[in-house]
Amino acid sequence: MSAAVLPRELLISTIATLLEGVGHVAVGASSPAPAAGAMLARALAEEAGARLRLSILGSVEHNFFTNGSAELFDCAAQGRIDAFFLGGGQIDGRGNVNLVGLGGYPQSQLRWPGSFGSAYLYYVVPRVILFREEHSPRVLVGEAEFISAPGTSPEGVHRSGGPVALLTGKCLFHFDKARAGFTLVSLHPGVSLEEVKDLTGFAFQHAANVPQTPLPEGARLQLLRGRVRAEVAGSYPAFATSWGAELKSEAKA
Amino acid sequence: MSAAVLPRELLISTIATLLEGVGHVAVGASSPAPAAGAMLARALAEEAGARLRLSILGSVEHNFFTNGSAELFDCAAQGRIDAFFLGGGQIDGRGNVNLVGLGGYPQSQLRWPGSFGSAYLYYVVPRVILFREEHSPRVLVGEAEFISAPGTSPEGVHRSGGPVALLTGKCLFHFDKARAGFTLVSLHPGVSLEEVKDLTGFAFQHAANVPQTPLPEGARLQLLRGRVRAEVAGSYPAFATSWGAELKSEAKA
Amino acid sequence: MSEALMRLVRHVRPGMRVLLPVDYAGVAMALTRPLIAHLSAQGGAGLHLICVPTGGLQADLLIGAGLVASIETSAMSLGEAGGAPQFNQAVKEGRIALRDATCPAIHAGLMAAQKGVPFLPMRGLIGSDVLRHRPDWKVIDNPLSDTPDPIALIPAIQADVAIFHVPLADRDGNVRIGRRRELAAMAYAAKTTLVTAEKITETSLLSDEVSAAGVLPALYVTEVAEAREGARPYGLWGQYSGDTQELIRYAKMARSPQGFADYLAGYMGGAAV
Amino acid sequence: MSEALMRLVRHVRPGMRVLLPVDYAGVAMALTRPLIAHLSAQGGAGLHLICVPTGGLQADLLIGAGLVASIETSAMSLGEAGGAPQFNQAVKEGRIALRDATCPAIHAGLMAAQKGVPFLPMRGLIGSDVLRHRPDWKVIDNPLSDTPDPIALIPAIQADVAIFHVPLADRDGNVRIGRRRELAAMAYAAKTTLVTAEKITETSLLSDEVSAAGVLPALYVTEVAEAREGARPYGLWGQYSGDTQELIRYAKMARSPQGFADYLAGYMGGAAV
Repeated sequence: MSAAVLPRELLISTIATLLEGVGHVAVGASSPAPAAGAMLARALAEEAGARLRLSILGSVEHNFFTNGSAELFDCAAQGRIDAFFLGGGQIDGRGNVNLVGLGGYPQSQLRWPGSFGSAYLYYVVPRVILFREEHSPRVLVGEAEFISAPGTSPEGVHRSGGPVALLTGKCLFHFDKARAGFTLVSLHPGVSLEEVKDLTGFAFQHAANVPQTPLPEGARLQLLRGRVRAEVAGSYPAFATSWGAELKSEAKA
Repeated sequence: MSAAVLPRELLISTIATLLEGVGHVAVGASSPAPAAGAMLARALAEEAGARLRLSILGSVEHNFFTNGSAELFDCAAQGRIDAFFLGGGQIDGRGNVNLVGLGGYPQSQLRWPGSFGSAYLYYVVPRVILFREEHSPRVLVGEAEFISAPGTSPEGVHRSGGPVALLTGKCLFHFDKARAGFTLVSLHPGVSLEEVKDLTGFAFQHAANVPQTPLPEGARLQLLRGRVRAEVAGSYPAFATSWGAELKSEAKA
Repeated sequence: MSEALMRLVRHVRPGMRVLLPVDYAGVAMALTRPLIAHLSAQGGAGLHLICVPTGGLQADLLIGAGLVASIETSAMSLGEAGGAPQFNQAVKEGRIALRDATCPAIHAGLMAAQKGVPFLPMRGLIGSDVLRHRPDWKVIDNPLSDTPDPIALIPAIQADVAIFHVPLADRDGNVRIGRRRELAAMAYAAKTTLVTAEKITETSLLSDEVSAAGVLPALYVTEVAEAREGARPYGLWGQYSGDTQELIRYAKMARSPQGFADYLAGYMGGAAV
Repeated sequence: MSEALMRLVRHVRPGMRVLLPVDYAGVAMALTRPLIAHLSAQGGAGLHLICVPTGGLQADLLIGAGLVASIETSAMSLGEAGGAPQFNQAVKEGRIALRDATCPAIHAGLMAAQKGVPFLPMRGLIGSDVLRHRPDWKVIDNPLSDTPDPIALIPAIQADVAIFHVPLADRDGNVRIGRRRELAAMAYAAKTTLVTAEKITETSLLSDEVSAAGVLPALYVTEVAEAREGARPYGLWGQYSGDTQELIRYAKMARSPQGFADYLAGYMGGAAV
């Protein structure tokens, strides 16, 4: 009997759902789950006779760009990137992300790597998916201390893209641009609404009954554990290895 | 006994003199005499232990650019091009050049190819050498009908380059930026001051006694007829062939 | 005319803004006849040509065939064969709208489109009649300068379609552009990119790092068709030289309306459909 | 330290604006030790680093060695080994001037320098604290728009020196950069460009059109020196992978002043002079 769905598999499957209809998705170098989610979306698209292009930044083999590191941004500028992922040291209730640090600026007492391309891509990629496995009040805050990139922009400021969803290890939110706020749309198995409210530092909307995040099953789950796991091993060998090990120990259980 | 100096050899040699000290010169695709002049300057530089780079635009073999046709202009923008040549349907007394046409605009009754890169390069290349074999009142006019590029710019307009000389089949002028006008500096053999005045549609300054344009001789002439003629044959075979034919018939005379 | 070439030109519709490359960069001459046939059938194509950065035979044929409403170019020339006769005549008679440019301005306009910005600044130009006759180019005071510093702004050139020829493409649609990076600039700035290739190879052009450097990725290429000798009578870098005699022959004939009509008839009647 | 490498680093003087590439583009790690030796001898180097567009080990070593006055970067990271400890500490203590950027802004600044213009416009940024803390970046109203349209202007990044590593160079000074066009962008924008190469070949890299596409011409390269394994512990595209364990080892040690001093002593004491 095959193993129950693993937490990472739920996340990867949810990411693939969030990427439905996308033509070209870009994934950062340190993002195994988004990459796997994009690979699942690509496999599903191919079954449907469509095509999804995946750029894994910083990779030599899985990077078809030929014009240096500026090309991703030019590509986005030309409207050729449909989806992108962003993490964030802090994500606040208005969708603002902080990738720089805490405790003052410029002398951040806790300094993170930096904004990378977020202060641009967050504005121009139509479907930015915020992704953080850690769901805690220190990540999901009421107000980000430093705004690498704001969740929305005022009327009159040219902006063709922005956040559409926030996926964590506990749940999935959608982002409402008009309201500049999040709506909880599903809870992962075993997670309660109260738990999410406790662990989330910002207010959010939700329906009276919040459904469970759908689990991958049947053919989708097979695709995930088969083709996708093999593909992701190329770029993220450690991730693929630990995934395989978890499956083995789950199957025994 | 070797042939007397040919008219084209005088021009080529004079061009080489105008290029003394230059590190990188760009030559347009249809410019055999400037190319040969640059090749002579390069050969002389090598003898002196220096180096002169030559870009022949539109050439595949004699073009070391690798970033497409924008690169020449970027190169000039970065101050990496020291000298460039410009012809012109009309050149007027203020150094303005017309590469577009005559008899109205936009419906030019006589339409020439167009301004090419002149409306930019004329401003940023420090040493632009105007070169026209034809010395006539229809080329050298009082006032250009259309200004592809002006000879000078007002104070306050960013400009790091411009014309320094005008070489024709009859004589050599220098361009005085401060005065926005030409000074006749030498007459080619057999050409009189009166002839130049008759054939030039603009006023120019000159010394009481205008010297003769120096003829190439000795080692310089040998270099010209040997190495340079062989080198120019690669890019301008017809030019090199007719040069060789002229030398033969001159030697017999 | 091959069905593959017709499939490409069907992407081109009347009124479109079309980018064409300079003669030494790889001109898709093999598409000229299908393009003329396809657009003539639609009547009054009214194309807006943008030459990157200068034009030649292909643009002149389109102008002569009555398919061009406007042209933006730094120059129109047939090289050793002289000026472009149909362009010259159309300009003289005011039959096409003319946007004279200068080479780096066209590169700047394409770069602005590549970067998704409304304009790029550019030096030079001030005091030139080229600038004077371009109401779309603005001069502003450099906002970053303490002292007055006028500088021109070139608007982004957003094109509908880019059309060019390359030595090699692969089955995925990656195309070899080598050092001709202006072809990439054209593709970045166009919604649709149509490419003819001397040859289509089974091996991916991205499979080795040396080869991949001169490749425009399939992401930017809408459709590719094979067209051997596809740039003729122009040459193709690294492949074959141009046919100056043919350009001279064209230049002579195209000097008159009847001569051009005869040339075009011969040109259109060429290969069997 | 080899005399060839010392010859290169002598071009770098205190107070210079230095461009360094991102870790996967080809970092001249082999020049780090000679650079530290050369500049430390001059006392208080006060370099202004600009990371294209992010920095890592090389910049962190220079910061830890006390040679950096300011840094402009979109991020500082050691990849899987985490943050850059000396950078983090220097920022926390206010020991270096910090210019946080975002990747396309650095590309825009280099492009402005490449094009010889004072600025390039850029979308995004408005409402970001990155912009708020950059008094040198201006927001203007788009002069080409009929309706109010704010847009940021990024000033040209004019650098004194660019330093990077490539797989191959030839005797003329042409260097292979392959698809890493940001290295060309760095060279175009710098007065001096210093390159280390795995290997120097006798054959001209411009001798065939396929090879030439990925070449930065010698015109832009001031000096080249051979340095086998010259990017280590980083990898080099198409050549070898990076050594994550070494980066983790550095990250651990460099967390404390003593640990960093020990690492640097080991690093500087490495090969014989």
